[in-house]
Amino acid sequence: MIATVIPFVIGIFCIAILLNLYRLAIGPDIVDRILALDTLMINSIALIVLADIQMSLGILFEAALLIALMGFVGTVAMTKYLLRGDVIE
Amino acid sequence: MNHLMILPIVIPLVTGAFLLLMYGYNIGRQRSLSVASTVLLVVLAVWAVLQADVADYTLYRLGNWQPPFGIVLVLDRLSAIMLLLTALLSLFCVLYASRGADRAGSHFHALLQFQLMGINGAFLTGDLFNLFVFFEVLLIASYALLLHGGGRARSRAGLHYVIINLVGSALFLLALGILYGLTGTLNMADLARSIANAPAADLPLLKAASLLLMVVFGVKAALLPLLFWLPRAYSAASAPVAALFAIMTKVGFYAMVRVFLVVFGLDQGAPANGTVMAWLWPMALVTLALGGIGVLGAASLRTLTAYMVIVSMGILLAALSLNDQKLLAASLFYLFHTTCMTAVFFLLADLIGRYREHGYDRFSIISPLSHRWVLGSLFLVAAISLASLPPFSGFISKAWILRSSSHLSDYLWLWAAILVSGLFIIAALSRAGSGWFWRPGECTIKPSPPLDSARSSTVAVMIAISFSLSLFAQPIMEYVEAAAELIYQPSGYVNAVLGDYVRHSGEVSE
Amino acid sequence: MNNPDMPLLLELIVTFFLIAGAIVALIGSIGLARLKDFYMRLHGPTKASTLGVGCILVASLLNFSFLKGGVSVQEALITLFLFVTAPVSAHMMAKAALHRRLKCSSRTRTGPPDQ
Amino acid sequence: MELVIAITLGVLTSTGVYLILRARTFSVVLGLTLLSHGVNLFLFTMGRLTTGSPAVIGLAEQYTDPLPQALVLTAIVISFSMTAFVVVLALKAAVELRSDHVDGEDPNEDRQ
Amino acid sequence: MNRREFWLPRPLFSLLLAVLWLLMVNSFSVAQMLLGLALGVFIPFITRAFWPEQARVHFLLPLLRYFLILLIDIVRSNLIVARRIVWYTDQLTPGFVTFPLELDDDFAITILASTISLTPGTVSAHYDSDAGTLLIHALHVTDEDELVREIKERYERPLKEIFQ
Amino acid sequence: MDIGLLVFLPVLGAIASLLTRLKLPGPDHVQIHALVALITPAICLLLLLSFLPRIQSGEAIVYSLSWIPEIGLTLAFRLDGLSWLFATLITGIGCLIIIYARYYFAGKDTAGRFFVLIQLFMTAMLGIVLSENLLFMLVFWELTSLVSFLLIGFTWSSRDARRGARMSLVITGGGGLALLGGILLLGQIVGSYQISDILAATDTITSDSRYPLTLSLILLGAFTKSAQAPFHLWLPHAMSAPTPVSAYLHSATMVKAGLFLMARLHPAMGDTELWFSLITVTGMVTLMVGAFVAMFMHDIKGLLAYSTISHLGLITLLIGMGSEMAMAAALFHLVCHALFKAPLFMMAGIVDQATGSRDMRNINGLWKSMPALMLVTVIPAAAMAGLPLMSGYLSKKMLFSESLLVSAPHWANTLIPVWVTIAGLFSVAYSVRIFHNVFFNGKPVDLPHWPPKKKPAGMLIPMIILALGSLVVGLAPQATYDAFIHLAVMATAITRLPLYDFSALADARVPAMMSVIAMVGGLGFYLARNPLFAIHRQLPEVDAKDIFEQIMLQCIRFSQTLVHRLENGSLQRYLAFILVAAIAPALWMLIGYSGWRGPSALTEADAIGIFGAIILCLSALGVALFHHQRLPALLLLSVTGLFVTLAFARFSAPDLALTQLSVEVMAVVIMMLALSFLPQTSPKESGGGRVVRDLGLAGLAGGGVALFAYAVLTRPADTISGYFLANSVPGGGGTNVVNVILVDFRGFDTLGEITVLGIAAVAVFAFTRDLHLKERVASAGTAKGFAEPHPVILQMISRMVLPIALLVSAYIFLRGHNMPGGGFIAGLVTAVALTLQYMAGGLEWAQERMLTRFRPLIGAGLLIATATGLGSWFVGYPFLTSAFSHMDWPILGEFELATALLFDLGVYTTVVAATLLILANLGKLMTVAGPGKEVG
Ligand code: NA
Ligand code: NA
Repeated sequence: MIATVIPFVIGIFCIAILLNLYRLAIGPDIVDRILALDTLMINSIALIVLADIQMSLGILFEAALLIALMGFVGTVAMTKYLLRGDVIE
Repeated sequence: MNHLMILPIVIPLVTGAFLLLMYGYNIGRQRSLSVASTVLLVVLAVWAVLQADVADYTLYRLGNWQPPFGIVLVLDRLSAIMLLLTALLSLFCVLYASRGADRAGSHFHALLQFQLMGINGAFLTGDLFNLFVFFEVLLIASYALLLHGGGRARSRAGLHYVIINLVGSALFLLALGILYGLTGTLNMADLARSIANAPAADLPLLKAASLLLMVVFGVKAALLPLLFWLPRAYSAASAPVAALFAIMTKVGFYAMVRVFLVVFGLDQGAPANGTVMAWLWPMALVTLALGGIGVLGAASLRTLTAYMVIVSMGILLAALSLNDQKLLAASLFYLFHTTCMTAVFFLLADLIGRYREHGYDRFSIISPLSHRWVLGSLFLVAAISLASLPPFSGFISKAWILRSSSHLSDYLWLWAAILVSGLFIIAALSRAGSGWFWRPGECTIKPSPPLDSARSSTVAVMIAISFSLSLFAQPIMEYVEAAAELIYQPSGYVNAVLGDYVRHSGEVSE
Repeated sequence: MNNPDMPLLLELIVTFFLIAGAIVALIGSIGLARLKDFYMRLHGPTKASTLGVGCILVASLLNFSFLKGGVSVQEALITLFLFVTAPVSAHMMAKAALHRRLKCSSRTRTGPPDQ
Repeated sequence: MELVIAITLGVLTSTGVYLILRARTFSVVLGLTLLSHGVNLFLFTMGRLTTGSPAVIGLAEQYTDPLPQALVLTAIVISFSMTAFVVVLALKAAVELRSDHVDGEDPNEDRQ
Repeated sequence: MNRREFWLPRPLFSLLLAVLWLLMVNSFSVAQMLLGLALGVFIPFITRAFWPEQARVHFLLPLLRYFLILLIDIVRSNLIVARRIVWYTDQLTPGFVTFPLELDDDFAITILASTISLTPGTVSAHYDSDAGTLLIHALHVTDEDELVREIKERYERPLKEIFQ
Repeated sequence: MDIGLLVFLPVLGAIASLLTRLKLPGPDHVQIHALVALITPAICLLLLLSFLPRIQSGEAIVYSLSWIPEIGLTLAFRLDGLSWLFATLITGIGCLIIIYARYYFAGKDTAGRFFVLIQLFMTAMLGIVLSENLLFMLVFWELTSLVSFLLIGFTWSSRDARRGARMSLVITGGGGLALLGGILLLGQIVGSYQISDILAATDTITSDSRYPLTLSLILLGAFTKSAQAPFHLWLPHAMSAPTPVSAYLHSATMVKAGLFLMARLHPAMGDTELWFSLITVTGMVTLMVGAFVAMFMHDIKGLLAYSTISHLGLITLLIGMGSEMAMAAALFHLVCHALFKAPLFMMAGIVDQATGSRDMRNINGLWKSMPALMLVTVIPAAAMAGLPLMSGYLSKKMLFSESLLVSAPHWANTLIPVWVTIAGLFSVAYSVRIFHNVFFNGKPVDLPHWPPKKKPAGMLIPMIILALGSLVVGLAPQATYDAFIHLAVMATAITRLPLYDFSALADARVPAMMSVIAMVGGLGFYLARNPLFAIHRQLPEVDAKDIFEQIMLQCIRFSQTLVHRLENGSLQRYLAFILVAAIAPALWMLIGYSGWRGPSALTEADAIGIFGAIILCLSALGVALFHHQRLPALLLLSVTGLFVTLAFARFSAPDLALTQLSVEVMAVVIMMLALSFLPQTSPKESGGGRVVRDLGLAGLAGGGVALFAYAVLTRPADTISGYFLANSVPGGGGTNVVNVILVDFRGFDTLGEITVLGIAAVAVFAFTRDLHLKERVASAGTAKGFAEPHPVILQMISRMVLPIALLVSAYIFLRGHNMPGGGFIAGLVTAVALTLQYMAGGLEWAQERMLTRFRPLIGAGLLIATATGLGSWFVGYPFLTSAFSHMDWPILGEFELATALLFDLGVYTTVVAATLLILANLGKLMTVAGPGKEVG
């Protein structure tokens, strides 16, 4: 049952990611783009976990965890950049 | 297994790392450490030369893994001479830099040690990807050294140098990828074997990889049209760094010899290096020509020397591309000479520059000069050697190159290029010398600063080495001939490295 | 990967979480794409995507906890992490938006203090 | 699949090459990053592509070629170092030359 | 600070880390337990400088209850938001609401802000530490005071009880 | 050996002179200097005389000592008739010059330098004439060029001297290079550079296909040295040297080297059509040009210089004719010329010093004030004119008679006699002029010193000796010839020949008439000089130095423009070059290659794969498209990075996924840091053509990569990796093969890799240390109050994240050997977590709370990794040999200890430190820390 469901789930997430890319492309403001990227990161976590389930390996959590961490740090960096014109000060 | 063999790489690494660990050391301690390490390297290099004379190939299996699986270091005569050359050169550079140039920025000595690690590694490794890694080590170190001392000129030249070399590295990886994808191995010997037995359908792809490698090494070895970063970079670098860089172009040359003559040269019947040699020949000739022209038009001694580097690389690459054992031997001897002398001139330019009231090493500017006699004599002798006039090693090596090329079909081009560029060099140097040391009314600076005996004697000793090269040419020539002979027996290399290992297909466990 | 001896109930739960997660996340992204102004778009991802991915992670947790035996805690960790960080990301982005004086949609009742 | 991968690699390389030929350091940095992406993927691809068979002994019944992965890992690290370096250098150059053009203000200025 | 606070700034947190470790490595051998405990002690020790002030958590249970409520609200709010996003995009009347804080502990405020961001159609956009207010953006607001009251009731009070 | 002594004695002499100069500097020791300088030449002369008997017995003394057999270079000397004659001239006249110089330099402190150089020069010349090995000879050949460079530039303060010196060096040095080529070819043909072998191989040489090239190259060398037209330009400027130098250069040395070489090689290479035409024509031209220009020279030394040129041409012409008699005449005249040219120069020097001028239009009627000088000058002047009873007379006559004997080719046999007669006529004219014009011809015109200074009588001694010499030759030609010259001629002749019969010459009538014509014509010419000068003055004044300088400057300008056109400092162009160089050859070779599609079957594309590929391509294209807006481009770039990560994850490379991911974020953060000091947009500045070109290059590059990827992917894999999979657990003690490769099989790569990272960080530290940035991008139109530096909420969360992240990285680190992870990734996670603290709390804040010295940490990391490698020595294994053991201790349970873990610790440390060092130094650029203050 899971096996049959997963491709659809993955497909849905792909659509979600395309929507994110759409927002990333049109903006209009840079903050929108950052938001889009952040969302995209989160969605790709799902993607990677799903791939893991599909391949039934169970070795991609770390990747997912890192995406979460890195996505957060990246977003913070960019917003700080917008707020202060500098990331580390 | 002789552990001395890893030391030329480990010693500078440890020294550099230690210098970082002791980042608080005063400059004096840094210098003594750095000098100590380079002296050690010289000793090791001498050992290497002797060892390579005893045994054609000395192997060192890192991690005790049997080649081609682990990385293996291979010491043969060629790598031994390169080690020696590097060690000597670096020793002089360190000594010269220790007179104050190393204070111009941070961590000069650490960076220089890392650079040496990279260079030595590149000379010793028998693994193509490992060669890539060491290239990166020596490059990143050279970036830092090039920027040592700061200034706008260095930033600009450095930016170009770095970006161009990054592209070069990308190309290197591409070539590596192709080679691995088609042969499934990285060990040079194993590669040679696989390439020699490659199916006909794959051969063009492999040759394409070799052409990519030509560009990769050509960027380092100053091959036209890949060399335009060089003049500015070399003339922007601080003197000791530029002097050390004299060896960098030779690393590219060495890599070409190793890869094209051994890795791609195993199949003696129809070696895969035919294509690359065919392309290398005209490019090298044009390089040589451009170098000569550049020498004539140079505006400062450092630029002139930079173009001298190009000239020498043109000669070396042209000689290589003619793909002849005797010629290779001759060019190895020439390599030794030209590296020393170009280094000397980078140092000399600085030395003279500091005693000119203004204009540093610019030709166009007339300026009072103190210590005219000492500097003038140094310049004269060095110029004689650089212009490869007798009785210095330049004359011998050039004569040898011409002589050993004269039995080849299209030697006349090489001869014309070498001789004409030689004339240009004479013209340029005579202009420079007479302009600097013979200008009228050059009352020396009052009060004239005392001559820095350490700097000048460093230069003098290097010149003396060039002279002794010609005095004791015979044994050296015999050595390089033996080296060239080994290079032209790739099968010996392969057997020495791989022993009785034979790869049977489908080893990938399914 | 099709594990025969996985109890139907568990399989159902996993499947449910998968689908639910997918839908929620999709809605979040739709919001991101459709809503009028930045401040409104901000709502979509911060909640929906987080929850959606959370569901997927729970599904994976259940799945692997069964397959591997023992608790596969990494997913829990990720989920926790997401729920801790998502608000902060949103907070920071909102600050940036305010800082850059982004326009609110015409239907906004009360704009930010200095607009 | 091979074709898809090949095309992707081609696109990555092309965009990278196009960008390193731009006149501003930042674009060049972007280009170098894209190029290294392309090259790393290329090197990775040279081990042939398999799904669901990571080279972890005992995890799957068949294993992909681990060597290119190791190589790519090294390559990634190196290109990261290089990128970091070149970014800062570009910054330094832009500040000192008062222009972020790859050639600085006046490319042909004679200097000491 | 006394020796305990120096060597073991957060015993609870240390324990949490140790447990987390065991779960991660997914093995409960003694070696791993020791290792987990070691890390649990070591990490807070080296990072204590980053987290100097003691969080004054008094009741652990209320905190857990709070998080349970939060979880439910998140699910609920998502459904609401989802409906709005998908169907009533153009009837939405968003708005900014300034929320006067009664909390003073930064940690508590952080939790509150996060809560607000995770729950129905609200995002905490800016925390003005001088004025002690949170600027909240609501996706769909009809009555600001109602919203403020609800948040105070539902989240701020329990937090006050926990961090006081 | 004693021949070798001949060559190297003067070197010792030079050293001696140098020492004396250092010991006794200043003008007042010229006498001692001269004495010291005189010693070795005198000894050499005596040595030579002692050799005479053996030479006369027809013996060729050869002494050879191996130097560099590899290139056929031996220290070999040869003393036969020819070399004896030249050596004697060199040393003999050398002695006289030194005596002359003793007076000439009286009161000048440059004397010491002169004596050093002149002896070096003597060495060089002796080396040339005494070398048995042609390569060895070349050494001295170039040495003469160098020393003459120094001698001509002796009075370096004068511009003329400098230019003259440069010119002579470039011309003669260039000739030397050509000669090198010729000699090497000759050596190739013969198989040896020993003159004996070469002389024995005439037929091999002349029949070889390379003969023409060889001959031309060698002659190029000879002509440049012997100032044959058109290379004669440098010689007149040798006169800017002090007179003793000019005297020596013109009479006995330098210029004679070329003639010597021709004479020396004549038996081996002569006697061919080519030889004849090349040399005779050159000789004729030079003869005429020299003679003609000489007539119109007003400067005494100038006149003498051009006369030298013409005499050299004459000798060359004779050598070109190549018959035994012609050689005899050539050498005979060579001796004569040496004997009369030297004293004439000495005269010029005396006049110069006495009157302060060398212009014959001003110098007139010196006979009153300098009668002795006049008397001494009579003989050489007459000899140069070729008046009867004078040596010159005979040699001229010999020339005339030889010119009549020229049979083939047809053009020569009438032209040459006429030609030489006219030349003779000119030479008579200028000889008469130099004598009459200086010593008579009315009153002097405003000379600097008048009446002329008294010059010491000693200056006349060498002149007298030489004059007597040429008198003797003139009166007893047969004897002189038999005694000295015949042996030389024998050495240059192809066949043995009888003694030259001067009595026969005396009877020859046609030559006599020719010389009469020459004399009468010459006299007439001289009498009619003023109108001729008038005409000549109309002709434009040309200074060879200027011409030469112009040529040089043209070359330099050309080269500069060319270089600037190529190396124009445009990175874009350089990169384009490189790409073309990378693409073009492969393209050229692979045109029409059909083997792209390999044998193995294609796998069908799955949805996710295609989807990922599309997004990857889109984002990459987006970066290229939006690169003008930098921040958006950066966002798109991180999307690309993310999907590369996903690709790794998808295709069974979890380690790569983890690494790529962490690296990506760090890279983006760093770029963003940099971006905050750079313009936010790139101007659109590439022209359409440029864009098209770049698109073309990009397309080709991409296409190439795609094709190669496709080609490889469609071929079966056959790699060495099976070994790694097989030995990872038993040999490396880890199940994660990739990690085992990284820390064990190829740990050396990893060592290098972290070194690179470390160096990069240190480099960043080094060159940002003194960098301080004033202006940051001004974000316009922003609201106040929302942008506090360190938002509380961010800080609180980051603090919570830090310990968790550290735990995670510890976990990733420890599992690395067996599961995806490892030191590098763990390091990056730690670094990222700490970076978060930087961002949340600020650089200062974070610096206060953590270990702030990163450089030593980098060093430590590298040392740990290296030490791990070295550890294996102590158990006798090579560098980086790993050891591990699975332990199962009673209570603790099962766990593993591996040295690889220690190595990985080194990696971890280096990575954390390096990354933070870079970030911290980028971060400090704007902080109050400011420049100079070291961070990390
Ligand atoms: Na060089
Ligand atoms: Na006169």
